[in-house]
Amino acid sequence: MAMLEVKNLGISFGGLRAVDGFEMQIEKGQLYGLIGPNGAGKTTVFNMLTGVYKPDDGSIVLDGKDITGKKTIDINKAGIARTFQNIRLFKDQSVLDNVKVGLHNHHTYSTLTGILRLPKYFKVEAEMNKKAMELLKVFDLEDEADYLASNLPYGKQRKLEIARALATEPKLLLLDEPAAGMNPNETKELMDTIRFVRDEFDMTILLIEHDMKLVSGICEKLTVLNFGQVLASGNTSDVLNNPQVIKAYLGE
Amino acid sequence: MAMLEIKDLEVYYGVIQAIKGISFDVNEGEVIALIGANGAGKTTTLQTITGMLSAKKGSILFEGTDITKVPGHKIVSMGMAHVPEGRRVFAELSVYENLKLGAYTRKDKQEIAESLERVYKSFPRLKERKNQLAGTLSGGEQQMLAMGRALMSKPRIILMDEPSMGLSPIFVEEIFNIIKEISASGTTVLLVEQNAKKALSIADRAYVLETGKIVLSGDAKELMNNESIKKAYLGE
Amino acid sequence: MRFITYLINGISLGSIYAIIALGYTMVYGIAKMLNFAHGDVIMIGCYVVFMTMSGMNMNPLLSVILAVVVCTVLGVIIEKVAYKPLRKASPLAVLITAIGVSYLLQNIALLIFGADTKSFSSVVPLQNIKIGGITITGVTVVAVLACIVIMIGLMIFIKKTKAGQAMLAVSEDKDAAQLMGVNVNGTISLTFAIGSGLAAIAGVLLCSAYPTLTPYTGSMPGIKAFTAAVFGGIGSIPGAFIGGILLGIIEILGKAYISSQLSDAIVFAVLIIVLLVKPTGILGKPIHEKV
Amino acid sequence: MSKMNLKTMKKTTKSNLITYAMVIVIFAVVQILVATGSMSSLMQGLLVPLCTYSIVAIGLNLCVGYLGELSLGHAGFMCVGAFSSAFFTRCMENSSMNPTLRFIIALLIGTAVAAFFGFLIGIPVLRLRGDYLAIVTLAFGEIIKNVINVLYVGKDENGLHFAINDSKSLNMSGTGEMIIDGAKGITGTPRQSTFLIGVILILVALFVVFNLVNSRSGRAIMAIRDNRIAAESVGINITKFKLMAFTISAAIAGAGGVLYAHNLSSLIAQPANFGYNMSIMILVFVVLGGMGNFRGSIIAAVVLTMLPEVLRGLRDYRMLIYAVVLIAMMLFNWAPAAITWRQTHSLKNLFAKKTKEVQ
Amino acid sequence: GCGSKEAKNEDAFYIGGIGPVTGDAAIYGTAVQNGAQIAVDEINEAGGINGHQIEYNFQDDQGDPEKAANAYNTLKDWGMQVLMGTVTTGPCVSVADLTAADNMFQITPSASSTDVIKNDNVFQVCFTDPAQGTKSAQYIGENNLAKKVAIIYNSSDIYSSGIEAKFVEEAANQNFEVVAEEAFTADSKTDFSTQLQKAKDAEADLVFLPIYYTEASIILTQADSMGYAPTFFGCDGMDGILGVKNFDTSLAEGLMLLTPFAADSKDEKTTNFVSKYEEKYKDTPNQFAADAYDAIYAIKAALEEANATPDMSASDICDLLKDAITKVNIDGATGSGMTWSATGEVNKDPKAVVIQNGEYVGM
Ligand SMILES: Nc1ncnc2c1ncn2[C@@H]1O[C@H](COP(=O)(O)OP(=O)(O)OP(=O)(O)O)[C@@H](O)[C@H]1O
Ligand SMILES: Nc1ncnc2c1ncn2[C@@H]1O[C@H](COP(=O)(O)OP(=O)(O)OP(=O)(O)O)[C@@H](O)[C@H]1O
Ligand SMILES: [Mg+2]
Ligand SMILES: [Mg+2]
Repeated sequence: MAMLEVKNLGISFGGLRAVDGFEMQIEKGQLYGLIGPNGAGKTTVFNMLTGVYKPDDGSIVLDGKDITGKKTIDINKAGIARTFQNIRLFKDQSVLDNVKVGLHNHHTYSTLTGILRLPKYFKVEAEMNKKAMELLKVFDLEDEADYLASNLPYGKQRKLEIARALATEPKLLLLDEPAAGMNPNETKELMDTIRFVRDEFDMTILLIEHDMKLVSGICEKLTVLNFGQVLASGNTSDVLNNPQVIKAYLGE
Repeated sequence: MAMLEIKDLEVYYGVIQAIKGISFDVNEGEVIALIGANGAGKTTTLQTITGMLSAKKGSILFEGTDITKVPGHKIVSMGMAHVPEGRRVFAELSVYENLKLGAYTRKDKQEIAESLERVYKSFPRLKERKNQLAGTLSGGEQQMLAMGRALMSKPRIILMDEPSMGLSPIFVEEIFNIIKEISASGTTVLLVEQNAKKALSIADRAYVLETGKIVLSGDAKELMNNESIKKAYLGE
Repeated sequence: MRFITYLINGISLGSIYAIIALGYTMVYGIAKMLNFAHGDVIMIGCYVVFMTMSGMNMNPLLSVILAVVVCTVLGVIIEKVAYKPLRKASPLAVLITAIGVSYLLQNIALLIFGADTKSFSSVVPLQNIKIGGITITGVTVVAVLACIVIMIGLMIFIKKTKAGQAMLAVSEDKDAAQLMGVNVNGTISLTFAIGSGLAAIAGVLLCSAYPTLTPYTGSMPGIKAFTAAVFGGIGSIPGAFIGGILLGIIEILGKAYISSQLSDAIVFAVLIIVLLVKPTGILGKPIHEKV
Repeated sequence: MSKMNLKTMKKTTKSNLITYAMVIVIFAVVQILVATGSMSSLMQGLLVPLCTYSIVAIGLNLCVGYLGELSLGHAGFMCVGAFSSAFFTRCMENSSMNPTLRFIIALLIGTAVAAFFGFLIGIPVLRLRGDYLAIVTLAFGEIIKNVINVLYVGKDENGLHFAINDSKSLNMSGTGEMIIDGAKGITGTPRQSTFLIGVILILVALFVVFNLVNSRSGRAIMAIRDNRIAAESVGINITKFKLMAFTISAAIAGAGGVLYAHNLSSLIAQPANFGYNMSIMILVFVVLGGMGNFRGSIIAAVVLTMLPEVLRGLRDYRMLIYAVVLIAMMLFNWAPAAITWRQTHSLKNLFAKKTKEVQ
Repeated sequence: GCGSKEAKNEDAFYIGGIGPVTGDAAIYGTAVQNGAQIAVDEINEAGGINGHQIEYNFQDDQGDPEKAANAYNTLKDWGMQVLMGTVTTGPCVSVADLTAADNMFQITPSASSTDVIKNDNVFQVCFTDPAQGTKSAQYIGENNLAKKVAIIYNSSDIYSSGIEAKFVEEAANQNFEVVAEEAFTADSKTDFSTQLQKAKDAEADLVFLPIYYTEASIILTQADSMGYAPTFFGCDGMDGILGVKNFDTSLAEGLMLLTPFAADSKDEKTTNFVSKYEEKYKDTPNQFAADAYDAIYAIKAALEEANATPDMSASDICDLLKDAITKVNIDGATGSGMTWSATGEVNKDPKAVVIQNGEYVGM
């Protein structure tokens, strides 16, 4: 069975049908791309997948479990983590702590344990530090571990957001325009990182991106959204050669 | 005389020096590209020119007038527009109200209406959504709005900070066409882009910024063929 | 019948809260700061009228105009000296500075005018209106009318004028507003000028209706008006109007029908309940945050 | 674990230790001054109030600095803490209970009652943002004050009697004794608060908040402050942690109230001591001392509580000068221009530390 | 003089005063500060107390118990030997606790709760609240002033709610009925339309106002504008209403009050005090000023009675004064033949006065 099965998903804002009859199937371990013109509804799909918006209709099934309309927290616990189109870091916390917040639900001790500094506190904190540093290393951020997140350059902030999402140990990782604002070299590096994450963590990844180099470089499958509806879907090369897609999205 | 002349500019954030003495100029009618890696100081430079930040040292001359100490809003009414990084649309106002604010410095209602039509023509999506709150637009739509809003002031020079960010490939083409059009209609353009290849392809000249200093400058087409540029910024 | 009398008293009190709240909301809505010194600007306005009218026998209208001018200038000066340097700092820092300014104004008034209570003579020459057994005071009529006129005036000003649009832009994003050619400092000064001018009018009506004046006269109505502004949805001009009137009515009816001892508790309890049901106040816009 | 990470831990730990040390050193110095008789009555009388306000400021700083919510009702929590504990103490006054034990129980009661009210008020916290929360907390404080002013509780051989509005309706027997007497509040509470107790409470409060903010829960609380949507997206239960932080913050304020109540024999609920003005005053300590900086809160609370007393020599002008100094300090500490000036002149200003880090 | 910096004057009595001169109750503290100053100046001019001058220092407490304790400690540092204060009850209770511990003689001009004089070192110049409440009810009953009485009082104020409670209690024994008990608080003390309306609806022919004149002046104005004209009856806090700047005194016509002091009294003590006060402070003194004035004279009389000297410690002086004050008998601005009982209460006669033609007239 597919890792993620989305059926007939739809949502309206006032009179605007932002997403309509959206379908998608992602297999475990896939690197999947969601592309489409500006305002097509890609971010809105992410928002429905993660419970930020409640879909008006349709269903979302993750790993056999129906998560339609659930709250963001529960969806995260069920196994979806994401990054945001406009970066949302915990700006006044250190880079390390940003990741440790991500580890929140998997390395626990009670508040009282924390206040009283019982032995468990030290044990779990040490685990968390180790785990967080491992994650930071993947993204080449270990040297900046004690910087304030807001002091990182843009590209590194995007990477940190991915690291934080990964820390929640998701089954499915959603990335919203991870390469936006990066120059070609940084984008190349990012592509390697995403591939590494997929292989190393055995992750399923769904990403939104306008950078065609990245999309064609790493995505195995694509779905194209246009005006809220699926325009095309399938293997990357097929989709990218689809005349309709070229007309609506790629140009020339 | 150059339209915009930057001389020995130095800018600080608190004690951190972001711009370490740069000089460059922009002639009337040119398209100038400013490229550089993340954190090189491109945004800082643009913000200093339009008075959002103040320079510690150096001077900025706009059409011969020293505007280094002139308050930001006056610089705008002198004919300079700025498409800021991060779009900065007025989220709680409608698309239409945002565009109207773009024409804040202008008086002639007739001309403003004409400009509005022109913007709507370049960005039909904005016309469709003219009553939508800007904050609810998609990322790309907001980028269009930021651009349209800047054009509403009918500037003689326009500063753009990564206008193609977050736009779909087809629209990236479109936006560069629009920039060309703007330039063709006589407006001077100072363009900051991550998409260096595209930027250089439409620019007349370019400057390369690295950690607050200009390290290279020259004809855009020549720079495009410069090996180190190719390697560092064009991803080849 | 009795109920109607209470209702009228409530509207009378409420309309004064509303005028103060309009000034509060205006400054909050545009400058995004809680100007806790607003109540004290009101007090200064009252002293100006008191001194010129009873001390120098000035014509009431002239005296009110003078108060408006003094408060407007005062508001602009306060903004320039105490708030402007903190434009880019945390809004809380500005809030605290506003409190400092509030203390300052109170203590200046204390030194100049003394602690003793001054009885304020009404500036409203209107006679009471009697309909059946119900009396409506002249001040009530003027306060309600003033309040409606000011509300409508402000709404038109903000919607229709260029300066109003500039205010909206400034309230959202000062840097971006500047990029539109808006004089941000000028706009904020204008906001303070209008807010403080309104404070003078509110003060004069407040003291005409409830005729005592001390250096602390402004602080409690200031807080109540702030509450009213939140009640109606802070930042919203019609909200401030509705919030003010409702607060006045609740206060009076609570006193009349529930308990005069617990009237403050009643007012605040209603406020909490309303906010629980409608977290952004009666007319407050929900916050749009696109993810 | 890498070196960097060790360094992080060390930095916060070091800063916390400095704060503990500061409190202890001050305590020691004060003890020496008192023992050698070189401390004025005024200063001696101020010791407990200074502790009280430091504690409440620490509590509020947790709410404002770490939870990122503006509360204008902490005087209300202080008030319930004060009244509930003094009530207990007065009830037990004639029993054979050991006074120290009684005080400890009073302390626990005051803290717990304040925590309970914090929890209650915390429920709207979940739904409201920013200034709306401020007004609800302000409203809460005012309600408490109003209710206490019309609350009558008496005790006689038949037990406790409660009434709202007047003491007659208590129907007490002749030998009964008023405990809470409306506007008169509670009088005759034994003055058990001492500087030592105050310092211990400060240390305990510091221990709680330091350990909280450097733990998993503390990070969750800060994550909510920094970006609610992102915090939700990584699976943080917003409701739970907001409530927790708010409740702890209220409890600490309640402990401050206990200290307050047992330092004066007259406990009344008035605008001056438990009104919104006091809440704002405590907020002043927090903001001036630096949001998120507990040491700063203590220093600001001490400086600003002492300032009007030290200025007594200026007579009529003292409150005026106080206001001017307050504005000047705010501008100096917070104005971006002043911060840059301080940075460039590398002035080591205790208050400014946190500000710099945040900027 | 201010603070400990000045060299101590060895041959003077150090008398301290405490009260609110800033904050909401500043008006009362200022009156006390000034009233006492007049007495101090008079005494010093006339050669002092047994030839010893008075050093007088007044400290602000903002009406807050905690600040009052600070003020007290400041005065102790200054060298205070006798305390005149504090002005309001709450702060006075907290300071009384401190003076008891230090054995410092304390006489309060105006804190009227019985809690204030629990300790044997504290004395009052004003009447206690219960006495005022009871006496007012008796006076109204005995003189058949009304059949139906409404009360408007400040439930957040100790003074006001204290009198109100006793008044209601005593009213049960009198021939009138209390038809409305309406309260207001420190936070809503500008609008009384509702309370008045309720009194009017209950057909009260007398409204008892155990409150300060600040609020009373609004009540009178609002009652007038709603066309309600019962008899108004106040206590000592009402005194001062004619002195409110710009107040339309015609509104106070017929207002009765039970007070020991009336600024318009023609007796020599009062006229002397009032004229000096008016000259110095450009203001008519009220009850608080007069109480403070008398308090200083009471201290003087007691010090003379005890033959105390400035070189004695505060505690020694206190021991002497506790006894001496019960033996003195002084004529002051607030009454003649004032004496004190060991419990701390003053014995003097309240005068019932009524305002006629803008003047207090004895009844
Ligand atoms: N809360 C909302 N209220 C009203 N309209 C909305 C809201 N959120 C999104 N929209 C509209 O829905 C459409 C889809 O938006 P969405 O953000 O999903 O686009 P997108 O595909 O991510 O585009 P981009 O590539 O530009 O980011 C847009 O037209 C947008 O204006
Ligand atoms: N508000 C700020 N406070 C402190 N330092 C800042 C601030 N804004 C920018 N900087 C620093 O100034 C330098 C230049 O930043 P700037 O934003 O101008 O770069 P840029 O070239 O526009 O980069 P990007 O491609 O990421 O937009 C960077 O090192 C950055 O970290
Ligand atoms: Mg998007
Ligand atoms: Mg930039």
